[in-house]
Amino acid sequence: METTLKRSYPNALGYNRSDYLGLPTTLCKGCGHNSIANMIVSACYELELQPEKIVKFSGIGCSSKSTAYFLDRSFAFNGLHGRMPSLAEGALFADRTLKGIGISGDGDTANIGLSQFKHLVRRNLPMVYIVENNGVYGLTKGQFSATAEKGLKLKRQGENPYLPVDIALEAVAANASFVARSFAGDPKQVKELIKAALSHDGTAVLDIISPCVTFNNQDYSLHSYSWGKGHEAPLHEVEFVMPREEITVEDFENGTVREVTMHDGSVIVFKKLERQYDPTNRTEAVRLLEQAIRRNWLITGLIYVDPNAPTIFDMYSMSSESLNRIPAEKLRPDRKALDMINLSFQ
Amino acid sequence: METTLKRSYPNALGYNRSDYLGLPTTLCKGCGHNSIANMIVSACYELELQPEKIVKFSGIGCSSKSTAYFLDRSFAFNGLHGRMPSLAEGALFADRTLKGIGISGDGDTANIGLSQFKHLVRRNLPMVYIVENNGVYGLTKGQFSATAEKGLKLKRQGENPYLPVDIALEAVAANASFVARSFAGDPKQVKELIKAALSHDGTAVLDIISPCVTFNNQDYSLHSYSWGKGHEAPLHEVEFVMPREEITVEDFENGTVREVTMHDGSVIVFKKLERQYDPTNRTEAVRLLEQAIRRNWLITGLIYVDPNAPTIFDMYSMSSESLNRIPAEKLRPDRKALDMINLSFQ
Amino acid sequence: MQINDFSVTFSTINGSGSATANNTILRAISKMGVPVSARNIFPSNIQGLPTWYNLRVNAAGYKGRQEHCHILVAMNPETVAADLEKVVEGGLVLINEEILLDELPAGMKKIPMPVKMLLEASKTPTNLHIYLANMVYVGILAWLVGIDLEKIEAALQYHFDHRQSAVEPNLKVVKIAFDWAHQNLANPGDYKLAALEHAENKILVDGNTAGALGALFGGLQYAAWYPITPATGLAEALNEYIPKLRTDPQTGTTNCVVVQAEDELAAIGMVVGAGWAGLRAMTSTSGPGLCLMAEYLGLAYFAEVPIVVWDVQRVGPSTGLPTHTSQGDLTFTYFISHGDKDMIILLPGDVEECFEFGWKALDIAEQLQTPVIVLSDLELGMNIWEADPFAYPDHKMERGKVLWEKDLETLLKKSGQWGRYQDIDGDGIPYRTILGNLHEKAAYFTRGTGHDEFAHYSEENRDWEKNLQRLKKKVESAKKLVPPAEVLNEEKGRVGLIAYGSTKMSALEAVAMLNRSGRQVDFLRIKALPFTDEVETFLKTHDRIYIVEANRDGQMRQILNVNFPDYAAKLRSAARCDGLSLSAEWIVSQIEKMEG
Amino acid sequence: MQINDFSVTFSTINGSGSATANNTILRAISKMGVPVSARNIFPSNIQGLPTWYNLRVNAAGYKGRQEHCHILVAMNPETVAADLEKVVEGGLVLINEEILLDELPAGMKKIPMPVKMLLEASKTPTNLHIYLANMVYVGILAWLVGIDLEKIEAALQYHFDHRQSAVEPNLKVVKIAFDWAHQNLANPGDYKLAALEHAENKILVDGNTAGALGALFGGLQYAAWYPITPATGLAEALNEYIPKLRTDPQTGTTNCVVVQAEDELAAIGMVVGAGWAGLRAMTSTSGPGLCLMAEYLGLAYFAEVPIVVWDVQRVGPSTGLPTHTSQGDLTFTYFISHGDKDMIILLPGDVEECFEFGWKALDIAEQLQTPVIVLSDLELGMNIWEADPFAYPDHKMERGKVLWEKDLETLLKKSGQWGRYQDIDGDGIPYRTILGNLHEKAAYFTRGTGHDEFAHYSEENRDWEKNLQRLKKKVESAKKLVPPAEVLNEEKGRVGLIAYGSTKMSALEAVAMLNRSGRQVDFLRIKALPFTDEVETFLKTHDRIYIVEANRDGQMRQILNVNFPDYAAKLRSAARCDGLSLSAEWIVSQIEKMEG
Ligand SMILES: Cc1ncc(C[n+]2csc(CCOP(=O)(O)OP(=O)(O)O)c2C)c(N)n1
Ligand SMILES: Cc1ncc(C[n+]2csc(CCOP(=O)(O)OP(=O)(O)O)c2C)c(N)n1
Ligand code: SF4
Ligand code: SF4
Ligand SMILES: [Mg+2]
Ligand SMILES: [Mg+2]
Repeated sequence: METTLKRSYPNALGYNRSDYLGLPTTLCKGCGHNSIANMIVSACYELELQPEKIVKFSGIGCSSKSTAYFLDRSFAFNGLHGRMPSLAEGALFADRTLKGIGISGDGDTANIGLSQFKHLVRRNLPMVYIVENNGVYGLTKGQFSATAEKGLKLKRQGENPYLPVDIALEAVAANASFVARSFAGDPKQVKELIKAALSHDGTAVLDIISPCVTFNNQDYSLHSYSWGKGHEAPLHEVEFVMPREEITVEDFENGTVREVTMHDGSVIVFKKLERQYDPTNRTEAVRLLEQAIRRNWLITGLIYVDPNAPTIFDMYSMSSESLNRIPAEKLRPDRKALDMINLSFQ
Repeated sequence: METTLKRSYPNALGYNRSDYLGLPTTLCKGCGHNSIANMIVSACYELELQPEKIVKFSGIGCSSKSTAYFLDRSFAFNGLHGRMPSLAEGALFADRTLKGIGISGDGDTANIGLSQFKHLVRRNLPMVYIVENNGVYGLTKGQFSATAEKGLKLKRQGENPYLPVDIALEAVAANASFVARSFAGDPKQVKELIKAALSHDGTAVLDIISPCVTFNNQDYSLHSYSWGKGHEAPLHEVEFVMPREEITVEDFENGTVREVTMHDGSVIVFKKLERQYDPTNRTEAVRLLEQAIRRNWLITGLIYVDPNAPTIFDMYSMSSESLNRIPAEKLRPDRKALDMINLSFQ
Repeated sequence: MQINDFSVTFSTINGSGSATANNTILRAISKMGVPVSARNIFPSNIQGLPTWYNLRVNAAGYKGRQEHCHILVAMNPETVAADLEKVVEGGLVLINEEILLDELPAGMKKIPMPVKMLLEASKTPTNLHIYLANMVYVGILAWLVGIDLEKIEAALQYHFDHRQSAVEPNLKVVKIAFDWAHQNLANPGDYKLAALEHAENKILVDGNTAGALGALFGGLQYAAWYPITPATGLAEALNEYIPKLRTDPQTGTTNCVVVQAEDELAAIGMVVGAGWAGLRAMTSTSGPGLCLMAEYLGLAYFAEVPIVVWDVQRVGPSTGLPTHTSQGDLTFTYFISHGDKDMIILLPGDVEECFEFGWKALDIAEQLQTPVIVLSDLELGMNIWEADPFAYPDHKMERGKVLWEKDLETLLKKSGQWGRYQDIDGDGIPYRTILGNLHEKAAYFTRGTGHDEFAHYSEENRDWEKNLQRLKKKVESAKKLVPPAEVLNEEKGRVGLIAYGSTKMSALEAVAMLNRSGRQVDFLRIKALPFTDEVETFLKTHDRIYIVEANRDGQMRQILNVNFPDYAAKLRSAARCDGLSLSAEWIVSQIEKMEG
Repeated sequence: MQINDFSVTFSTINGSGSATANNTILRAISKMGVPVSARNIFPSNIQGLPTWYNLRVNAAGYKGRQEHCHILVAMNPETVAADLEKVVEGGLVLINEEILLDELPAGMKKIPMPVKMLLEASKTPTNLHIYLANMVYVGILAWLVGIDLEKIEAALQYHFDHRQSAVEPNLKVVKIAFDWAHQNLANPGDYKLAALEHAENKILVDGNTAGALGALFGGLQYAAWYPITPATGLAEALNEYIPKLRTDPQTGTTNCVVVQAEDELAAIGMVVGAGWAGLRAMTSTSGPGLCLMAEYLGLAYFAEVPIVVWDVQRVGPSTGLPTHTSQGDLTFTYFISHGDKDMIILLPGDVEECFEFGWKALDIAEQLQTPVIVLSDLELGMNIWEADPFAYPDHKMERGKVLWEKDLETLLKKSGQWGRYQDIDGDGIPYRTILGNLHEKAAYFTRGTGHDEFAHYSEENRDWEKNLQRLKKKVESAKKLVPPAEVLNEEKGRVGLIAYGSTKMSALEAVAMLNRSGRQVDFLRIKALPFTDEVETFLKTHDRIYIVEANRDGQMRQILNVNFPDYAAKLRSAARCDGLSLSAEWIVSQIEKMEG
């Protein structure tokens, strides 16, 4: 794909790609998380978002650190281990015109944060939730996370005795409205899925296999680069098309094409590969994930989407003003209101 | 079924049913939890278990209180809200000859306790885990729990805006080895499933709809007696047969019969109803649950079972002695061992 | 004869609807202008267990719990024997005549109530009798002590929101019982009410509702909570009043959001997120929930996020007695979360202050950019108290040092730079921007790890120390913002008594009793931590100081010891925790014992 | 010339394998019989950021951190400028010659190291050069200060477990560098080692491993944990040693289980379950994890469940500086969980005590039936210390008041009854049965809610109060069980200095320095809370007492104030928290300032 190259000049909003950069990474060289951070930069640049209109959230872990390594011009809150979802659930009410991007790790999401993750998804808070999934605790130096496969061997830890938690299946079970899986070794797909996720009006869960080169990159490990490369089974080729762009079917010479129109008018275009897969069918999604588990497939692509599921914001009749800009006068009821209240207690 | 009546004399171990009773309940009259407590009494009596060989665990809630209302001769630990699983994960290592019964509520399990619940299931700790599911917080007087259906209306709470958590689906997604659903209004089925659960070598999850007559028993509510009675869709008739009992197929005059042999040699006999359902097929189980959600069925019966899944105990090579009876001499290594250690640091 | 000075205990069973009867009596007496107070003693259970309601009439306005009652209304056969032990000599016992009772202790007078007969006589629908039964004692008590039937009617109208279908049968039973008593009993006349003129119309309200209203008048914008007794009422009151107070009647849109979280870990996380994003944010909980908030409170302190946490205390440790009151969370709250930190704590002493601190807490949190914890308790929070009408906030909303686009531009023009954690004003409080601020210099990175003045990640030892020392300065700034301690009398060299929170009620009475008995005692009420200057002055000027509180370990005394080592040796503890609020009698007895 | 008294700072980049080189030097010096200590200063990061290793040689055995070093080994160009600021006048700077450096500060001597050239000369495989680079400074330093090459070889053999394929290339580089230095440099001879005879063979071990071993020799049966720096090593050491120490060589079965929990809420829950079920149980964590344990700790206290919690402290509040040391969790731990409660806290001061308290904590917990928290810190836990060989427990395992079937039968025969919470012996400690006990009277119901002596549910005020007062008695019983404070000199009327935990190291040196300078200072080291009698005596007998600790707020002083109001006015705080352990110099400067 040439898109990245083609656009290396200011985007429609006048921002250069460099306006989306973060600080230099302090993660290990070759860490999957770095390549995801790069793709977030590219996706935001290509989507022509204003950096100040994005808010970043994260928990604790190498993955969660990486919010510092993209979008330096965006607000960010690096919260507590496993408890980023609740932060976002509070903060994003303050200004609904902002887009939230949350970065978590597999330990952060599937161990200590499982409950907050699932309840976030259930509430369908509009934000992108990326799990940088390496099957291991990177920052604390190589313990098993709940997504580690049974039988994985790690230095100092021995052999993992448990079946893994499947983050995508967990998301679907919790009534997620957007669930995708990708692989840091496939940056183009990662980028297109991030773009789609950013345009989704609801919680968009991206489970991205992101190898930890320091603690879990053995060839046989299900979270390594080489295993991922050998076993990736893309459901489709994905291309994200912005509302005002034209869909150029030329990009997809061969194969049939399917489109899903998102809430904001953008379109996700799927070029079908061998498999016939409909990402708007939840029963299908559940079955596919169940199969993938049994057969050790690294299914990637958009697994499930419902562009019109009600969000948590739909449950409140809030004014369209940014809540955090409402002036004090409007927030404090007047004296008469208090008189009435006092009267009602007499 | 006459079984209960037939056996109202001392069981093979010489215990009367009254030996399995607890204190008089202080729950509301008509509360579903009371009827489940009664069925636990019956199941243990009929299974001829020694009361001292059972350990009870619970969290906090009306449901969790009910561990006091059965098996007064068993040890019990009423722990913290949502965190009974971890208690059991510690305690049951102490003596593997004991059987654990955990009682939880839907708030206890699906809200504050979701993470502990799922990780318990994933570890497959041998114990019975009963969720007395009423869609509401009883003890704190009627707030929505995460299993409350979307649109449910409760006094002081308004209308529930979220899709419910499906405890059985969550259990299956977490690789549970035994998942059943039942309805407190169907005591016979509850009892047979409890017996099956008690014989399972692994975590046996029982999601029992148990109406809260005080706060959530409106006819339209999915957790009420009348809705349950109108919508129960049993997968099969279940009968539990102890290892040394003979299977009398007469009990099942009509219809075909299927059997699953449990780890301890006992047999669960299913009399098929209309539906053809195989509870040993996980893909089927996932599909069924997904369907039941879409179609508002109160599916009851044994949804999934794998009698031979490895348990957490299989992961440790522990001696067969009760761990908590090992004498001090065996626990403290000798002086020579320390000398060696000291040497190794020089 | 005791006029306007006696107490009544109603002994009933929970789930039997006695709350309606009890509240009716409370409101009717209040409407007579006679100062009255009451507390509910109830089990952690939904239905079928013993419950008590202790009502006190006191012309002088004292509201503390009393160890004994003058009148017992006995409706629960299970507890009547024990209940009788609490009745004073010469007391009256109104008893459902179906309760079999051997004999009353000497000196008590028994007044049997033919509940069943009167209900039947009332010709009210039988299916309602279970609820109406309690109206029998309302009627008989009204006759006995002289409660205006008119006021009772008014109270019922209030209670049932003028639904006559409900008011009528209730009132009917009251009247029938009243008439029956009038005709069949001789009124001993020992305890009597006499209507008074109140200066103002008193209101009746519980502390949880008061706190919620205070927050709503304080411009609260975001609350997240998880149900827990005795704090639940606070969040439920928010839900109740948002449509009335914070919703635009034209558009139907609201500017205050309440989220029921999946647990307290999430509730506090949500609130920290909201507070960080510039919303006035709070949560409410009780001890067990507070435990789960420890880690996020540390982050809020360190990341300087304004939030308010209400802890409505119940008896701990652990699940404890969830429906009984205590002041046992003070030291935990003061030292909550690992590492060095300082928590600002407000200690409301009555429902008026629940309202007042409800809005002030939000101001203080935003001014200091730090968590503020309001320690209420079950006593205050779940009981309905007579109070002066809530006073409209006497001060404009203080939003603290917030920089929007223009402010930031101005600052940058002036100073050339802005650092999120720079102490520009020397008060330890930095300036903050808020998300949504589109100025290209506005964004900063918030974290729980070390950082420099410009919010950049730093593990430099000097950066860490400097930052933590600056944070410590906020304690001094806080002293100027929190409600000052209240001093009642102060004369050098006398004995001092210190109380706080709901214990104020009995402490005030104890001081009066001690003074009457010839021991001159001065009184100081602490309303907040950090301690304001009055506290040190009080400690300095008194020889012996008793700290009165409803916990086992004397937790306020412990914190005073920490802060005032020079006076620590003068402090004495009168502390107790058994699930009941302290009585003035007990306080006096403790002080007399220690004073010798 | 300074013999056996100097310090070296190694400035490197993490992930570059410098730990091998540094530990080799430490071990080699130790093997020469010269007292040596070292601390690692490292970032919260996996690869590529600056790391320091401060090594100190001191014939007198002092191990405290020093503010300056005599020799700098500079391998990191990023930090060299700042590193130089810490070198004493006349210090030596070993610097990778590839690092460009303008000029050294006056008085320092530069020794450039041709790292690349020497590696090439070594003919070792190029792909290993990145790791072997550090061996260059090992060789040159060995030449400079006189480390036996033989001891270096022995240290490398130890480090690589006698894998010659690893030992050889490393040793080769060391030797080449040594020889090169010998041939090409003039040895300034300022700082020198001279081999000594140690009385005994010292061991080298980190506090986390020591704690784990102590627990294993204490009969630990169940541990649950969640990874967190700096506590991770403790659980990982359990995993490492269980096969060696607690596994039956015949059957291969083990009697100690370690579970990695999903988080700290679960870890503590598991441990409470295990402790309740009669297993010796513990967990290990650091500040953030401790926050999540608050609620279960309250339950364990109230339900009287013996458990041990290791908190290996790092800098808080919040995520803080996860790889830097502090003593900041003391007050939080002391007051942890809502309501009134008492936590038993052990404060090991060196690795020997990590081992000792490792087994003692389990005894004390079971004897008292209550949680015991061991407060270690990163300084102790993650650094490798020279120590005396671990002493075998001098006391049999104490399992406390446990009733198995026969015991219960005997008790029942004697007393006719047994109540789980009866205070039979008057020490506040009841008798407990354990699940699996098949006696039909053995079972009882454990809960966090109120109960009577027979473990029956109770909301009775008297039951609650009585029970909590009995629990308070355990504090007195605890004083007889916890390790007593250690007193070094005690003379009436002098100045006292109090320290605890790892701060002991510098405090001892500070006391010596003060005494040398003519100020007579006595020393007390606190090893546990509640305070043992020595503490009160010490406070009583001294006029002014300085409490030295590595936190901002002077937390031990705060707790002393709470417990000893009569002496509170005599206490002074010398407290500091910047992520580094305190140096003796700093302590002395503080005391001199305050003494005037
Ligand atoms: C409450 C709490 N417990 C433990 C930790 C320590 N900790 C930091 S990161 C981490 C695991 C990170 O693993 P993961 O989320 O998979 O991220 P990765 O480093 O692999 O990207 C842990 C356990 C913490 N910060 N807070
Ligand atoms: C940490 C904590 N938060 C809140 C509570 C208060 N609480 C007690 S029971 C309960 C909900 C119980 O609901 P559920 O589990 O559904 O049980 P039910 O009463 O409906 O049977 C809550 C929130 C508590 N005990 N602990
Ligand atoms: S340790 Fe692993 S997860 Fe962490 S930065 Fe390095 S490669 Fe990435
Ligand atoms: S409140 Fe509901 S759940 Fe609780 S005891 Fe009553 S009926 Fe049962
Ligand atoms: Mg990971
Ligand atoms: Mg429920």
